[in-house]
Amino acid sequence: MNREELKSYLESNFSNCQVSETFDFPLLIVPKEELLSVAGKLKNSSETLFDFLFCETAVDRNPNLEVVYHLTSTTFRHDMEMKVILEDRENPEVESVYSLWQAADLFEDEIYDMFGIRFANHPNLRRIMLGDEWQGFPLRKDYKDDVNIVTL
Amino acid sequence: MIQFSDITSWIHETLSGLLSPGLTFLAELVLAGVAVLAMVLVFVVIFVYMERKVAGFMQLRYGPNRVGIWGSLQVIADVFKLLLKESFAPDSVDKLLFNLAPYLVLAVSFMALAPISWAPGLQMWDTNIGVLFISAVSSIGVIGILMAGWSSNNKYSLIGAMRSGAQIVSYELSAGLSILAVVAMCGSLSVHDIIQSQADGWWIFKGHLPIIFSFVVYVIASTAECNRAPFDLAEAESELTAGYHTEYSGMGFGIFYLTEYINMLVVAMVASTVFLGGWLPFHIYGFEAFNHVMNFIPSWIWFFGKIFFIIFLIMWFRWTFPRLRIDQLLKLEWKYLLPLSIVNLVIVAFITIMGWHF
Amino acid sequence: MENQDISLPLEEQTEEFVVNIGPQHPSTHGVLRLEATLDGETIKDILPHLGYIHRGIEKMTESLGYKQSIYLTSRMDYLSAHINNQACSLAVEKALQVEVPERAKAIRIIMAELQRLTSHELWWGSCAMDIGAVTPFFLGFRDRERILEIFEANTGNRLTMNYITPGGVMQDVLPSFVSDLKTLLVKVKGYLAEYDTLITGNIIFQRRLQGVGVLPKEMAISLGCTGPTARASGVSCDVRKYHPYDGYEKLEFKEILNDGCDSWARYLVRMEEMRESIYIIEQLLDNLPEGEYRAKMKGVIKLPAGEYYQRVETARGELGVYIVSDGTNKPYRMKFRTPCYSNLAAVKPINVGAKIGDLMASMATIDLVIPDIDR
Amino acid sequence: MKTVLRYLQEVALAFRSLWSGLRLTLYFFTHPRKEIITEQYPENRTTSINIPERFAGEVVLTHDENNEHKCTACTLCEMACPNGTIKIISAQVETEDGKKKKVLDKWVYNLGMCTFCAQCIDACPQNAITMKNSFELSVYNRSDLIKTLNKPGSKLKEKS
Repeated sequence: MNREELKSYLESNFSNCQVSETFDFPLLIVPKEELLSVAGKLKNSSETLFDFLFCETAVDRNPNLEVVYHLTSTTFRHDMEMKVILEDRENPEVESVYSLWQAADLFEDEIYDMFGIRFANHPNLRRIMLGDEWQGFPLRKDYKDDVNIVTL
Repeated sequence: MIQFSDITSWIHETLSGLLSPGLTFLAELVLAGVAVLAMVLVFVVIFVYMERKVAGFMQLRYGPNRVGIWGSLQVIADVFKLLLKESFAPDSVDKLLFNLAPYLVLAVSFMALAPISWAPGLQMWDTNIGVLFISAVSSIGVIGILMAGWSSNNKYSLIGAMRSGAQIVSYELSAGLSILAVVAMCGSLSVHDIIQSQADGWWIFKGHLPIIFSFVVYVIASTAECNRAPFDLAEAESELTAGYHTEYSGMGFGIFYLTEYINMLVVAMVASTVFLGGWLPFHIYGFEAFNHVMNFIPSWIWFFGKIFFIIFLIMWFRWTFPRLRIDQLLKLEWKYLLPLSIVNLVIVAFITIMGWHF
Repeated sequence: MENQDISLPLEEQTEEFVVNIGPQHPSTHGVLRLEATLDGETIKDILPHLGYIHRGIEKMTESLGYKQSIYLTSRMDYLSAHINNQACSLAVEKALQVEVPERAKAIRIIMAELQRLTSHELWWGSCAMDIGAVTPFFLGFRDRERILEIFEANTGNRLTMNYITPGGVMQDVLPSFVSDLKTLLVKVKGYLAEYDTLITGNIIFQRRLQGVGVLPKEMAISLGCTGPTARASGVSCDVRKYHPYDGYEKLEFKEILNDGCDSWARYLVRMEEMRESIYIIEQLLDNLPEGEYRAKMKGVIKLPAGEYYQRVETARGELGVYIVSDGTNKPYRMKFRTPCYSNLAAVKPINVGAKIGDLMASMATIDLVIPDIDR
Repeated sequence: MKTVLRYLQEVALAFRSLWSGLRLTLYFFTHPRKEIITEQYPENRTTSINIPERFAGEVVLTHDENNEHKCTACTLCEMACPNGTIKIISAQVETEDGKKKKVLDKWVYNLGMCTFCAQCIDACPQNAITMKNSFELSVYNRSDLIKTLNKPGSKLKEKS
């Protein structure tokens, strides 16, 4: 499917999700509760077959947190972007997609480490880069460095 | 030309004239020990230098070239550095075994030098079981390595020591069997007799294909016994950092390093004695003029030349081949070398009985 | 003690043996720590611990401008510095819709393919060293040096060049560039033949890699592996083919695929990629376009608000640059989807049940660069 | 019989593959003059060493024969530098016709911080600074790394 077809496919099949587009990809904004079912449909539906999670990251749109999934299909070679918006800044939690794409294991570890977003049912959620004793989540916009090495 | 036997008998007579028989014996023991020690240390220094140069040239670089002419004093400088460094033992090691292990390994490799015949008449101990003694003694060294690995209380050391144990115990067999092939042909275990039996041609030439095969097996097995690449699993720097001597520093490490080269020396000496005629010159039957020229070259040059040839072979292997895996290593021994060696030995025995060798 | 097999008699029960491979270890090529659980020589479990060289590049970009962030990317995968710079430059150009001159595009591709060659040559040397042969390491470095000399003469630096910049390249190549490259490529072909004699044909080396570290196709897709690692499992994922950039669409080249799935397949894919890179460069050398080497751009770059994603094929796999811009001169968020971070995930599943020596072999053929993992 | 033959063939192939590797290293060993690539650095620093013209060694502020430079103290290079290597200290002077003008007082360059990315050179609108291909930059004292690039008494080159 090309980009336009994919966009209309998403619009017609995921009625309770918001469909828009970014510069490069069609974008599907998924409600937090339906993440796993929507992702599972995208992965397993014979029309889309998004079997390759090539990037998963988060963006801190103060005050909301967004988890961004970039998906591609090794069969059809179409790409899309999927987003989950988390409004709870104190205790953000979302379902892990590890059961669908194993690549999420390390990606989600890093997101937890940098943004403090917890992933439910993740096999081994840990602070992979910074270590357990680190205070705060550095990539959040409200994180305060003692010393900012760049503007020093 | 001065023969070494003249020198030794002259020393013996002078000492007997001065001292009582018991003291003479003691004095000779000390003299022989010191002489061998000095000789071996000189050899090791040359080997280390040679290894570095061979490695350097094979790897498109010069090797040491700053200390002395062509870096010839580099090894001496390194020995001094090792001597000056603190021999440091970590807190959690078993102190007694940790400190004992290098000396045990060193002592064992020196013991293996006892029956070697260096030149005509220059032999410390002409026992009738010489070759057997060497192969028996050289396998004790593994105890020292296991001690070092176990007492270091380090996981890498332990894995290295275990690998080394498995490896030396296995390769001991085919090394022994390949020597046995020559022993079967010449009918004696004495080092002196084996050399004398090659006066009319080295065993590798007059022993047909089986002895050549034995020689190849012996070189492979002895490379493994020395823990040299491609069989350096006990050290395996890309897997176990430094294997059984990870925790050693200063002269403790220095002794392990020294031992590696002494072991190579022993292996090269045995190989040249058993297969390449020891200190005997190269003769071609029927070419008297050629043989006369060969005779003119002193025996020690022949012996050392053969040693350096074998050592170069071992170094050449080390700087060319990748390392085997532990199961491949054991498979090579138990599935290929050992059965083939046994078959080979049977063939050799058959040839000997029929008297088909020259 | 909890993993003991209770059915065995007491003297046959064994404890598991936890060994930390790294952070300082000769064959992790950097500060990666693998916590390996061993049973004798057999690996039971592997847990990677990262962050020993985490510099927070993503955080730093939020305080720096775009141009200054691009220079940081050469510090991620330092063996693909050109390609990393190219990825960021492409993202910025895409957002600003800048047309890059043809000459600049050609120079970029030549540089990127040379970079891939240097990277694979270094990988070849260190891979052989992990298997235990030391001499190839020096050969690899010798050959890489020849290419680095070209980089040094044309860009001024050897490792972190900062040569590819938004709009084109920093400075034009030397007049002798084409002739230099032609002599170089002849040499490199000779070197590749030497590699095959010394290591590829070697029976010990083949036996060390064949059947080791098997990564099935489904697993490679699920784990998000890219680059030669995935292509050796039969996953077609070459970004140069599927999302061509900088004029790759005009060039003729093969995507190297292998269905072997093991370390040996990964080795062969990389060896073949080197030949393919030479082929790509040769196509461009004969008709290097004349003209400008750089499009005019403003001193301070401001991207229009929005999200941009650009991917390129580095020597190790797919590098993605995800830029969220809020319209100011600094990126709101910049995420680098680095190939090694995803390929690292393959280390555990392919090594459970293997020997320690196999771990080194399969790690070497996955070709991890640790700063690329940690960023 | 066939399996034995194939087995022997395999062994022969194995030995041949090992021998081809050995032959290559033997070739390297016996042709040191041709193959060795080590640079004998301190000895060849005046003879065979090759430092390309473009090699980014350090930033210099070019002065012409009249001890004049082109820097207008606009601080674009300072802003372009990603890691605060450059510090431009400017002074206000009064020109003959009574106008106040900003001129360069000190062009401070911290070599210890520099990553040789050449962004300052790229940013400079006057082409006042360039990269020099010097490479022996080590000093005994860290404070020696902080250099003032404008020569004493130098002044801005007048536009002709």
